[in-house]
Amino acid sequence: MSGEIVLKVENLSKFFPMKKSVFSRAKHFLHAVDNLNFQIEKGKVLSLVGESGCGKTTTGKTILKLYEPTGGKITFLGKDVTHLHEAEDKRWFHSKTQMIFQDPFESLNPRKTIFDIVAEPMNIQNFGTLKKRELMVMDILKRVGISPPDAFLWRYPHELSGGQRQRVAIARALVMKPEFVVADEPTSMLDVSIRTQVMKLMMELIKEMNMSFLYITHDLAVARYMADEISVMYLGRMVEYADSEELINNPLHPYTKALISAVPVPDPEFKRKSVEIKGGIGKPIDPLPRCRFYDRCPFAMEICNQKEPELVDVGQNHKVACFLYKKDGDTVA
Amino acid sequence: MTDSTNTTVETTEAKLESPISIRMKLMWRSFKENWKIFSQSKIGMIGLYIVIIFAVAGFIVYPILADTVWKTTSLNAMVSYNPVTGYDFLQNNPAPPSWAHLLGTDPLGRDILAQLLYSTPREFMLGIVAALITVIIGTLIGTIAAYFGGALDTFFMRVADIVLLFPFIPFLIVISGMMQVDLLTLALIIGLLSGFGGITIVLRSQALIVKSRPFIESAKVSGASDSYIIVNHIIPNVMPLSFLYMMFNVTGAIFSEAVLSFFGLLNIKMSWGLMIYTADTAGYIIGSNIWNYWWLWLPAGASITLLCGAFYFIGRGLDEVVNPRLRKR
Amino acid sequence: MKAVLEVKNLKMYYDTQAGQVKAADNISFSLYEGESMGLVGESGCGKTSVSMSIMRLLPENARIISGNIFFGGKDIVKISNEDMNKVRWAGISMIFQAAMNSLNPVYRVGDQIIEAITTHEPNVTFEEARQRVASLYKLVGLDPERMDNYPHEYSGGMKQRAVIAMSLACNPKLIIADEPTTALDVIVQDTILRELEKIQKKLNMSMIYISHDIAVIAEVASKIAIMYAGKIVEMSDSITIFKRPAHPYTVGLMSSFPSIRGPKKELVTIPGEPPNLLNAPDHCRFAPRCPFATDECWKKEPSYEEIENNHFVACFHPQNLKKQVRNNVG
Amino acid sequence: MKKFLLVTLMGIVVAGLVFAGGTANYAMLSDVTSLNIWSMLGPNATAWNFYATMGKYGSLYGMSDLTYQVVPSLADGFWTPLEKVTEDGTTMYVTTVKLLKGVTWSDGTPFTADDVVFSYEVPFKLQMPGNWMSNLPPDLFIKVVKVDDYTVKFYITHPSGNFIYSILMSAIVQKKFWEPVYEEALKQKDPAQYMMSYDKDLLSEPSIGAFTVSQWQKGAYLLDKAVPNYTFKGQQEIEYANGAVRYVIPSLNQDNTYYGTAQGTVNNTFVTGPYVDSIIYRIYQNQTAAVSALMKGEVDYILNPNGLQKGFVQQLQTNPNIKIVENPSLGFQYIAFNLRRYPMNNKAFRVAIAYLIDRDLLANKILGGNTNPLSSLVPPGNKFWYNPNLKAYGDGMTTIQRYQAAIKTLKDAGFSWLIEPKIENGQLVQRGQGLMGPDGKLIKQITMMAPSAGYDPIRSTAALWVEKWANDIGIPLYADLTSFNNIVDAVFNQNFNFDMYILGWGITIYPSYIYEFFSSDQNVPGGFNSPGYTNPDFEKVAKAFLDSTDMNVAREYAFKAEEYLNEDVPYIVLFAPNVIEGYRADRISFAYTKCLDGIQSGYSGYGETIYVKVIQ
Amino acid sequence: MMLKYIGNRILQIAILLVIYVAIVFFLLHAMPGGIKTLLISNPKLTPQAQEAIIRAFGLDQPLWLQFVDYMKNVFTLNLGISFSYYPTPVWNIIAERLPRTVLLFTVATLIAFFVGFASGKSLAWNRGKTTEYVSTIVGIITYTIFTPLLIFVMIWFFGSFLGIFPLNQFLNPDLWIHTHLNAQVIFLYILLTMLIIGIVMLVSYLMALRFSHRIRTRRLIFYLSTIIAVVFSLFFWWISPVGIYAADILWHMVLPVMTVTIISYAGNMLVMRDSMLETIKEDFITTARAKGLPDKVVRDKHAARTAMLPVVTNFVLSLGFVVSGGVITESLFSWPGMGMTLLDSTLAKDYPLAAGALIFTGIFVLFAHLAIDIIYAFLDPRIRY
Repeated sequence: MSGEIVLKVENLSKFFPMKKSVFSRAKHFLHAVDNLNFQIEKGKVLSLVGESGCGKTTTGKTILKLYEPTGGKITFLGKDVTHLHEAEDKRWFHSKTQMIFQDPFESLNPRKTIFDIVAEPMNIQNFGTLKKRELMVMDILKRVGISPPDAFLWRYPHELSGGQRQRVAIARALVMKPEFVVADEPTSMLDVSIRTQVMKLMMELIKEMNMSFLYITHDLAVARYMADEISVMYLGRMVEYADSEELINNPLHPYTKALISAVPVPDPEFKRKSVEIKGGIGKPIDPLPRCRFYDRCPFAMEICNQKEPELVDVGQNHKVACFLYKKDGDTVA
Repeated sequence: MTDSTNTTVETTEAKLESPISIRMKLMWRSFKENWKIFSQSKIGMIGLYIVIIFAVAGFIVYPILADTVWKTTSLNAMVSYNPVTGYDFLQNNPAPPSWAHLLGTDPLGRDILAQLLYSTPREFMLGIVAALITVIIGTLIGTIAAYFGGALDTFFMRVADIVLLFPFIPFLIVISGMMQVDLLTLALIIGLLSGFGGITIVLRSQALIVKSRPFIESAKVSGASDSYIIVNHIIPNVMPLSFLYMMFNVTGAIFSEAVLSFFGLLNIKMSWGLMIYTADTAGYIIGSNIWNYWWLWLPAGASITLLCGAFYFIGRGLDEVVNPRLRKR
Repeated sequence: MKAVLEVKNLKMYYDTQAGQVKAADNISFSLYEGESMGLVGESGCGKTSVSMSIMRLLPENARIISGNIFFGGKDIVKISNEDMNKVRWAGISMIFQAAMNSLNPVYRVGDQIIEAITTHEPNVTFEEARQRVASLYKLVGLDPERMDNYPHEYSGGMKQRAVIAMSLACNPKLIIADEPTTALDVIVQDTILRELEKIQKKLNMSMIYISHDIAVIAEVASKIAIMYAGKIVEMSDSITIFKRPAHPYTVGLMSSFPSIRGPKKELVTIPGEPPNLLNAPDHCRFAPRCPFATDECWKKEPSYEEIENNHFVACFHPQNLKKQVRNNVG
Repeated sequence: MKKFLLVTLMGIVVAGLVFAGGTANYAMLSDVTSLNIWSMLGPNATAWNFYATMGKYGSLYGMSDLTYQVVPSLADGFWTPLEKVTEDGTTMYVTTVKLLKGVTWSDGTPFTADDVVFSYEVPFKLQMPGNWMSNLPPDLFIKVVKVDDYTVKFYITHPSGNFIYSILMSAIVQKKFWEPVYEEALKQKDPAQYMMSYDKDLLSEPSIGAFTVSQWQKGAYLLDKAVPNYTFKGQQEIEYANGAVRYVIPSLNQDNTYYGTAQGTVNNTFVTGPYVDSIIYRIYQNQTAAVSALMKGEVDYILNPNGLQKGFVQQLQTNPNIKIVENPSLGFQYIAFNLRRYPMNNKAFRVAIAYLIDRDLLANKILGGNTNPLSSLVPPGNKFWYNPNLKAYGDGMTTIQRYQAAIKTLKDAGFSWLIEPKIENGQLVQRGQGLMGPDGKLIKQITMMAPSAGYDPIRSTAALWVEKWANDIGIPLYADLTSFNNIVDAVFNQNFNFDMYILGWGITIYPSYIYEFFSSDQNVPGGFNSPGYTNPDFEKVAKAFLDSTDMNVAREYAFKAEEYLNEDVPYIVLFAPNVIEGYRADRISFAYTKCLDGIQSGYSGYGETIYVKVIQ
Repeated sequence: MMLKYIGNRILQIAILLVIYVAIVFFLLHAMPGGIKTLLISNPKLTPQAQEAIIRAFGLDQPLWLQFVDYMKNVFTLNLGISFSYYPTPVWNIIAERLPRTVLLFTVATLIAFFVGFASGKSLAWNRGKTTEYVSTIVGIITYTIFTPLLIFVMIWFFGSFLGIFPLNQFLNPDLWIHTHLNAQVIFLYILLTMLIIGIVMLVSYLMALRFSHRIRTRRLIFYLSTIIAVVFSLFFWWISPVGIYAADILWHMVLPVMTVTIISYAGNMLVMRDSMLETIKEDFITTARAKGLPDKVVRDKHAARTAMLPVVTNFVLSLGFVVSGGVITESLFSWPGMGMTLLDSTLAKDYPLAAGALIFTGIFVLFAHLAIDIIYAFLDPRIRY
């Protein structure tokens, strides 16, 4: 697996202060993203999987500068983009990156026409003439399956169905042919039959435009379908990382195992055996220096309570952060 | 769009019209849609009709009448007089409605209808100027406070708290009692006071909702600046609410003016409140006089109530456009 | 076996300004004691309308045009609201789609459950009711101490459990669970589904699960009805549905799910979008999206027929025996 | 300033006189500010204070009931002529006043010279602000010295009419009650303040008058009770047609006649009461409420310095039990010119405007009879001081004649027009435009400030008419209807920053204002001489008027001074509003209702509580 | 926690008050004219007398010194000396009039709140019926009617036409002249009685919560103790020699209270209606119905109780305006309270008094806010301090 590395994230952290009022300094921090490392190659899709509150969305938004990272380094196309100060750099970065949001009902401004929505990235970047923008909008709309595009150009989002709206959102994200796109659960709000259409469409476009994708989802099955690599997150930490088929077929981390076993199977005759884990997910506010899964882990050990496990490569590009494993797949216990 | 470059997609280009005409059509269309919703609200329509009637009376009928029937043509002081300020010698005043004075005259011999009509555009001016100031301030501060948050937000919200604390009418009374307040100043004061008060809080919370919606982040991801987002995304989305509050503020401003005039605190030539003040201080709103001299206070009082009510009605009608949750299914 | 609930030719329409919405059209099914049934369909297909018709909790502009719903021998379409109040919760209770919002924020959770008990069983003292709630809490895996908390002090999963506990409060014969796990994370969803299944077995209740997720239904329901555009298009026991889906929609639905088991497969998509139920057409409502549609499908609506034992389909071209088609698709 | 105490009039004992009882109910439109005499007469003395509380106090001299002549009240006869004396190198004038013997306070204490000395010493020594300061002008008053228990001597700096009308009419309080307070006050940092805010036992302060305040429910009512041992009860005041006034005080065995001999036709005979047990002054916060109360019979009479408006009168007339009386007010409304500015400094210009103003038309027709046309500074009702020979510009002319006279005046003075006003067949056919001064330059807009209709519809209407008349003959006059405060601010605070304005004065019987409004020593920022009128001849005459203590002499000078003013028109007096009042004729009766400034007037005693009878 | 919260709120209120007082002070001092104009309009005052007054009022000091003094004095209730009631301290005047306003408006706003709450509730519940239209229209008319107009008609109808209620004043002098009682004391006693009844209601509510879990028993405890408190205080007033005077004041209050109620109930009603309409659509209402609760219980216990929260918020926001309306009501009914004081002092250019009245109106509103904040915290369990 070699190719141009589009995005490299090193030790990325994002803490949110828990403040009561503007007058008091924050004493507690929510460790939404804690020491994250990964990279995405050109044309590849990495999927971040985890339960709600695990920090996957924060990761995506931090990379795209919606949040200022607390620590770490983000390299995009070989350039350090952790902190962008120059207007020119910002312009460059924002024209090369994009995001697709979960809710097609909310991510389109209801007061703008489809044309305005799709052309907005170009307007903001002052890209091309109006004429050129129109043509590009028409073009991308056609490619996302909104046809005929000129019939939709001057409509408002509320006149469109959910599937169409998500297509428009995709069109908007892709109109400037970005290098890198964060897709935050883009299909979770869609109906089953539409969801498949949109997923297929995205797959096609990724191939066609050779983009890199960070695909955020809570659904492992969707991740498996969409992504080349999957990374599982738990309470702000990455617990496991592998190529998608490897991860699905050979999960190592107890949490990943639980996650996979909990996915219902559309087969009434199939009886899953689920991994029993205790309790529910909490919030990583000022977490103790220990494995964050410690409280729920059925295999918790003494060491898990003492320090945080590092992400170790157990071979075949499969990394896991658990004291049960050492390098190259050796099992400790 | 002036330069037409060669394009590859002729078919679509042929269908493209100039953006301005498209925008106009879009505006017209969304107006029509909102109108459809609005027109289903009986209350809103009643309000609109009343406002239109008053507007026609004040802005069209009055100038015409002032220029024709009420025009001071003769140089003889006994016959010619300004109906708003002048005196009709030909009868005992106040006189009940007659053909010469459709709504009668007041104790100073002035034509009630003329006073009523003369005041109408001024009431509109006052209401709309005050409401505009309020809404502009409220929208700007509300959105800015919501968008940037932090100390700025806290500051403006505390200011709003204080303004809300102010007993509004007493405060206006004190101000207008102490300094010379004319209509424009009053509009300014009312606009400023209510602009920094409740409306800011309402618009801020609305702006906070808009701010948290993904399309804001969507724009940010595309590199949009703060001002771009405020102007292009947040303001257009709080605008309907602003507009709604503008209607309620018109009501408030007209009402406040009427109250202040009613206490004789304003430095103005004529207004509906002043008409009632005149009737009241001259002793016509007491006991059986109330109905014997109804024309002295009823037209003016009804006008205040109707116009205030009308804007309020429109506000409630608009509420159904702006807040779909109130709509009837 | 005795039918707990029998729905016969239920038609429930909404009157809107734009026209009539046929939210539930000619729905028939029966549910037996201890049976759990899944009602599957996409959003707007009328599955919630069916459950609301059963509970008689319809908005003002909704009307039950015709049909009967027999519960406990009575046609609950026809009884008075007061009588219906006695049926509600004591006979049929419900787990709502949005558990987050189905608890009143200003009352303690325990009190809200006790309210249900004391309303239907006025002789139960408060202490008894509290005892009962405590045991219900244990049953659904909640700490009884949390009874006196307010809803906002619960997490999403806990609220869902509390809502389940509430639905069990009056020992109903039938529970309708409307998307009971939709907003939950997958692990919580799993545990809750398991618990529901366990409780249902234990108390031998009948259940109707409503969901858009056929996988979830497959886990818990013994009988599945597939709804499309206000109609039940296919119904049978769950194994039959999965092994021999007859309606093209069912077929499509099942193959459009990415699965985590087995080899990675290409997804099959159903083209187009679900129709608007406003002024629904006279022909087969799936015809525009159906790969097997013929002229016949565009002319009239297919009738709802039993094509094999206990397997009902509304389609002119049932796919039940064409195994190769299923294999191709699946 | 209101002359407060005129109560103590004398009369002959009428044997077997029956004093009826009962309670009279008066309406007031505002609460009194205090029951403390020092404060009541303080900087914000209100009419309401006087109405309800002044029945308690006395003064050395007062005025006769309907003829408004100075007569002794607590004094025994008139003061001796002023004598010039020199003490410690200062020249002073001194006079002796004898006090009535046998007068007692309501607590039985006799009234003596000590009370008088104390009453003058306290406000003067403590520099009490407000009316005290004008009652005892520091540049005039020096001291009062007790000669014996019933004789005092007054020392003043120079002879002045104000000595009579201010100093000799100042209120007398009881020394016994106030002395301890005064002593305590002297120990304070601000003794005056202490005196004025003293509020203990005020209800038990002894009264020398017919009534004493016995209850004050703040915001609701005051209860005045008749004093049982009122010294002057049952006295008679007899006013003769020849101007003489005779007072017979049976309890003191006094029978005095002033201003002539007691013979000829008797115009009026008043027998002093009180005829009622008590009077309740009910406080209504506005006129509407008070009138409603009168209609309902809750009150018998409304005390109101401004009188009733037309509408109230019409409402009251629907009740046959209510009697309406109408009297001219003591005051006038006027236009003032700023003689410091051009063209107002041109006499012809002022005269032209004076010609234009048709008072009769304004007062009777336009303002609907609510006002009396008035052209002199002294209203005719003030019989002694009124100059009947004064003739205003344009008296008796029609509107057109006035136009013509004004145009002629202007032309004669060298004014010209771009377009001259034209009058044909008694009709104005062409308005004047572009008035040019004698220098040939166009006259810029002249602003006349007037109260807005909100404050006073009458004056604002008048202003608009004056504007119209002036504009008709081409004078670029603009009536700026603005707030009352604005006018006062521009005129008095901003160093006479105005062209013209309309305001009004409430005035006094003794017309000392003739001097004050136009004298050069008031022609300073904040002074009363707002027109900036300077005329040495006038000054001389006016000063002489003020310094005369013989009122007949003073009157001669006053008439002369008025003539100067009438000629030069620094003011154009417009009209005096009417005071219209109503009372329940079925419940009470007054001794008289035809008097200057109405029944409520200070000059006839606030509805003359001592004459009021309740009809039973 | 509650105490800490109240403490915090009081601290906040103190800060707000300082700012408020500063604004009032500087605004009034920025006004043109002022005392000097006032003095000059009195032609009989000598320059010496004027100077004496200026000195007495400290008007010769620099503005900031005046402000510091003023600020110090406000917190010791020393609001200076009234110009128009010279030399009465402003605080004395306010102490005399504040109870009148507090009584009138507490009674009126409470009635208006409950009338608005109850009618809004039934409006929303009976949506689409004729009664809804009628009461909405009546409500909107009373809400938008020009207040003086309504008062004129009220006065005419009840005073002149029917003649059943006293129109003016707050007591009947014919009755009061036989006593030496100060009406202010009676006002305070009435307020005290109301406060005691309120505390009894609150305590009994809390006790009921603790003692029983049955709604019926709770209600019984609550109503019983309330009735006992009311009956007891009525009895107390009955046997007390001053009861008749209190009754007289209350009798005079009927018409103003009616008017204020009519003016301000509609606002609460309309907000309650909207809030209720929204609440009805909430899922927990569907749950409540599904539970088979009787309609009335769903309406009162679930819908109205929850819908009440925005109404209370609106009530807080409208308090300032209710007090504003007081100026009109008090003036036209000759009810010499704070509103009238404010108007009169303004017209008389008595700015120490105007400022004092404004400040105390503000304090009244502030403490009403505080009270409602605390009530709100009781009503909404989501709010914790």
